[in-house]
Amino acid sequence: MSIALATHDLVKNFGGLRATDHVSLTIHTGARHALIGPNGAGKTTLINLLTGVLTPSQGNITLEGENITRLSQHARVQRGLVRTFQINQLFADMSPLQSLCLAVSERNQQGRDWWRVAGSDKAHVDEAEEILTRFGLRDVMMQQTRFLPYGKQRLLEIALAIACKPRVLLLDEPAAGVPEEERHEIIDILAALPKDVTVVLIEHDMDLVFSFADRISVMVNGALLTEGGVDEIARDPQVRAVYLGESGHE
Amino acid sequence: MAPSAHQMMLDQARWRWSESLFWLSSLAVLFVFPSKALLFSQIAIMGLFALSLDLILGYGGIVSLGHAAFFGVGAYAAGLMAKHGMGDPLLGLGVAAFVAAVIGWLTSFLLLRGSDLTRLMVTLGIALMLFELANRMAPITGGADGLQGMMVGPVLGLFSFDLFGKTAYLYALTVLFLLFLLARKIVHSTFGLSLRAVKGNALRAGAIGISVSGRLVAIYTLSAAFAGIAGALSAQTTQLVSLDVLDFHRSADVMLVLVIGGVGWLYGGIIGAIMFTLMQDWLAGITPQYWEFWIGLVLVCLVLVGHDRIKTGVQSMVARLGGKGGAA
Amino acid sequence: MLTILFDGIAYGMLLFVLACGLSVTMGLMNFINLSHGVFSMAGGYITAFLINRLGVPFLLCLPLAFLFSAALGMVLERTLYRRLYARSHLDQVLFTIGIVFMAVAAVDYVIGSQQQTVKLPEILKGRIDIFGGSIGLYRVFIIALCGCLAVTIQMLLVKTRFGSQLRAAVDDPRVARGMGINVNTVFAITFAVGSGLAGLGGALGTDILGMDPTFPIKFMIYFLIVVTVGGTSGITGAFFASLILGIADVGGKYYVPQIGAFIIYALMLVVLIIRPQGLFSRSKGK
Amino acid sequence: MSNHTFSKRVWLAAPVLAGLGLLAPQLAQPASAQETVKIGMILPMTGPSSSTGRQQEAAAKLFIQQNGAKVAGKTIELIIKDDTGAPDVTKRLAQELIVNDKVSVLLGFGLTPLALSVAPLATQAKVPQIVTAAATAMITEQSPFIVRTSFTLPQASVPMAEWSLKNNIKKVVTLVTDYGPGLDAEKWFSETMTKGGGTVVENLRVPLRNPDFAPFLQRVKDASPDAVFVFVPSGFGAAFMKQFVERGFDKAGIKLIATGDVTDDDLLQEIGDAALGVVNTHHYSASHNSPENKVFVEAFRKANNNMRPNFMAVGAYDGMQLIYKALEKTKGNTDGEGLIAAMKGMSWTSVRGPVSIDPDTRDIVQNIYVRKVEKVGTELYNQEFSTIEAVKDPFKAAKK
Repeated sequence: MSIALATHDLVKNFGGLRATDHVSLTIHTGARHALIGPNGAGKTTLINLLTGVLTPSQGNITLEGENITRLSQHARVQRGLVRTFQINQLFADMSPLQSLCLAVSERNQQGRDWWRVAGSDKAHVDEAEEILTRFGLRDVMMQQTRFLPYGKQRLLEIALAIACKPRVLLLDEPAAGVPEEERHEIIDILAALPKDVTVVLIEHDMDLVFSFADRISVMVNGALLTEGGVDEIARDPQVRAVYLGESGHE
Repeated sequence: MAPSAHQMMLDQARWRWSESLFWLSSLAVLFVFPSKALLFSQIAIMGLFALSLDLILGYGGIVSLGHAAFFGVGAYAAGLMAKHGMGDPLLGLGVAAFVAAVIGWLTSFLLLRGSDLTRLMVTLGIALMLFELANRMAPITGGADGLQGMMVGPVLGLFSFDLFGKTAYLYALTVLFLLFLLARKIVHSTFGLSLRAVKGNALRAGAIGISVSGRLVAIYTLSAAFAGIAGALSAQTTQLVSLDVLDFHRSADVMLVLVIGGVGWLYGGIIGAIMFTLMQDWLAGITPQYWEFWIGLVLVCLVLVGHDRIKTGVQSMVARLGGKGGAA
Repeated sequence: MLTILFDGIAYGMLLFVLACGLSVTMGLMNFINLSHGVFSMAGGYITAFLINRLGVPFLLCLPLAFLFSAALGMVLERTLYRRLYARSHLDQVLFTIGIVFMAVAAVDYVIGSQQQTVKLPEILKGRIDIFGGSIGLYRVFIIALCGCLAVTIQMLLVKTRFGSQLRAAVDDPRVARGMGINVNTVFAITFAVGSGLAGLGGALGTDILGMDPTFPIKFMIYFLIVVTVGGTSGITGAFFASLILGIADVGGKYYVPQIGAFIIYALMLVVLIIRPQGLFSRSKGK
Repeated sequence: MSNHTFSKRVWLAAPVLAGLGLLAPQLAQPASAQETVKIGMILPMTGPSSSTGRQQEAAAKLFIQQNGAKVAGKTIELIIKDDTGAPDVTKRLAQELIVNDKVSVLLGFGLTPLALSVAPLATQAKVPQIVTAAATAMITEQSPFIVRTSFTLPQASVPMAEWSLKNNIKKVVTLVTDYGPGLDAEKWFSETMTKGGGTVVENLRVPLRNPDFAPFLQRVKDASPDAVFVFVPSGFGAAFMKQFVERGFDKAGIKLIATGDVTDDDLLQEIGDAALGVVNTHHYSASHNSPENKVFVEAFRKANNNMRPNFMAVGAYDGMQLIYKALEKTKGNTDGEGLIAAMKGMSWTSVRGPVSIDPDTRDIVQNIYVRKVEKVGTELYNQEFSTIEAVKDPFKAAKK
């Protein structure tokens, strides 16, 4: 099995605080890999390092063998490393259709086209429309994003990432804040992701993690605590201690 | 039948009848009020200047309090050309656009980091330094006395600038219209869409593969070129350039003009220029000494009442008059 | 050269008192207020009026200028500025510029456009020689007074209950309300004190900087430079920024008069390019 | 979304309507009667130079009030406009006054660039442009239609240098504001000084927007000259004088000599005792001892809330005087070339003393007075103690 994404001895300091502590992580191609850990364990910082929002203080990151540690955010996206955000990061003043069209056009290297009207490439619009249909957003695709209900916005968050045709997809708590009755839409979407796309899932919801992931890494205090198969982790006393501790004040 | 998504995307850039009306009436005013041609050409130039600011503020999200830097650079470029025997107006515009764009490109890199306030001050600082520089280089720029001895040739070799300002207005209006079309083309393109994305959410824009800094540099450079052309127009139609073109109050005025008219839509700057300049001219005619007070009062009221509410007011008024007819 | 250093410090201190109120409203309350100079002008004019017309001694005028401007700030905050806190930065710019225009024209109309002057008491005139340099007594007075003020303000912000209430209100108004802090009052008092300080600065500065109806426009740029270079961490940044700018400006004009005016702008650009958040910013700024 | 578009569409049409509304009253102006002579006066009424505008407006109005609005059978109508000190506005206003209002004469112009911006128009439209304030020497050379009734800085600075040489002031530092007039003053003072055997140790230039004179004054002090020659524009004098005294120059034995701009009559009272004893040269003092001036000052104060007229007021007053005299000479004919011809060589007794218009340069020839600031009763005045008669602008004289 080939390696999709790997970090080697990754460190990130904020002033005196060490948010990421010598993390070495290997994710195989096509994996459904979950990253769990209590609040403040450094999961989101790790994602920010992987996607280039932050620059590591030390260590390196490779994507399919290529060292991407110093690459800009958008260069990583163009290489197929795409993420979603824990808190929705959408284009509030644009419609879902516009957002999706833009993402598709950017993927096709046409974002700098300053002459033709946006959406004049029919293939791109069709693809955007197809994704919107798949995510159940077809009906609201002309509305302004800021007025969409939260559940729809959460779907759009994922749809935007999908439009970038990821090879490695980092999902930061995709179901966060979504009411119970709408969760299934998201779970269905995740389940339907193509098998050759590598998925890294950061999640608190253990049901979702156990139903989706085939491998789990546990983070505590910025460092990797342990890693293993689903059953292995479920039985791990260390993990249970961390989580029982956490659930104690939740 | 519901329109296809493709059609809906294209519809957003459709030319509307009200736009034709707007441009036709802007041409017609010259014949209705020929004595006001000078004022109109000043409005057209201010409109172009505000349009250029809108490109970075309304579409790029960069707050600038130093946009006069490019206006001034363009004015001096065109003025110096005309002074040294190259008085062809279009050549002057081209050179002004180029020089302003180069300076815009060079300084854009200073604006990629920092908050609104930081950008405000960096742009302000650049403009102030250019002002001092122009003041210092008196042998070239004429310093505080202004540039003397400009000889501007006729437009296209055919239409020379007259005392009544007719040529000036038609020339300025044509340039404004063409550049407006270009700007319109750009903001409705994929590039324009990506700018909206960058302005709306730079973090996410990066996450869908947009090079945020690349886009900002591009639009800032373009905006500088537009402002440079506005400056060149001003230099050519008034046949004078003085330090005033780089002054702080010019940056502040254009910001006011744009905000009054509405940020983030291309007509905003032009309409702001119309309202601001007419209001200023009118008030200054009534009370040459204290018109600033009334402008101030208008600004304060505008903010307190809210520009949106004024828009809605006009809208509901028109709707009541015309029934539901015009609303599409 | 010691004299130049002292002149620079005095100038910087003056800038600090003028601008520190702004660095609180703008830096902490995130309210872009271009009309700050109006309160300085109020302070300067009331001082000139009190001295020249009513013969009030200069030293008594200073607290009166503070109170007058503070009262003016309080009234305007309650009636007008308060509505602007939640609005966009552009609205704030538009509104406060409008206020400046109105104030400039109104003062011009009521009082006239000539420079105002104040008569300093005899004890503040003249010069003393220290360490081989000769320093104007008035500037010594300014340095001493403004230095004390800076320490006092810092103490008020850091040590008192009001200071912590302000910081809480700034960090998250909703949470602060939940904790029983009267956020409106806190903001109003802060605004009033900031305006009062501006008024005091105007009163002190009339003799050195000159005072006429265009004062709010002329000095707006300097205030903004102090605030941005200082950063938004509170008044420490503004203090050091003022000092640095004052010394650099005076020193620059003395040693290299040819490029005098560039120095202050160049300095600002360099600082902002290296540290976009200003010299002193809260390490994890928003 | 569609609602949004609709409101924008309405918004597009609104300003057009509003614009028509605003313009309508301006169009309704009645066609001007043949007997009216319109004079367009463009002044900075707002912004940093607004004091110039105020003095000149008051003086021009006073002149009409005193002499009646009728001259040579025509009615004089004065139109005043504010150019905010911005040259492009000045030019547009001048153009509108010429084209729309059909003015016969343009008057005013507070600063050099403002006057220069109108010069090509004056030439093109053949309309006399009377400069009543701006004082850079070369202005009148920019158009054959420019006439000046204010003064030129060389005119005021050369006598100052000559007086200094005679009074044993040999080593001087100049300190001027860094713009046209300042540089004029610096150049002419320095040249005269050097030619006469004096030395100018240093030429200091203060930026136009300078909040603090301290560093420049310190430099002057370090050079320890006999005197410092100063030009700052009217309005900046007070701040300068204060700091000058505060720095203890009097004790260090450094004298202050200046052009009269520094001890502007308008501000002298505000500057206070600091100005006492300052020697300066200029063409007008409110205390000028002549019957004409007494009447003028009294009437001016009465009409303007006790404001004291300064040299700016006199420039405008004489500007109006010149127009009246020229109209009388042409018997009410308002042809531009005729008016200019009438103005050339015109002489009269101004409130500042005898003046005439140099027929070659169209610049004013006038007495320059050496004055000293003294207390008269409770008020400070520039007391004239020596007169240099009929001074022509040295700048143009030197070119011959």
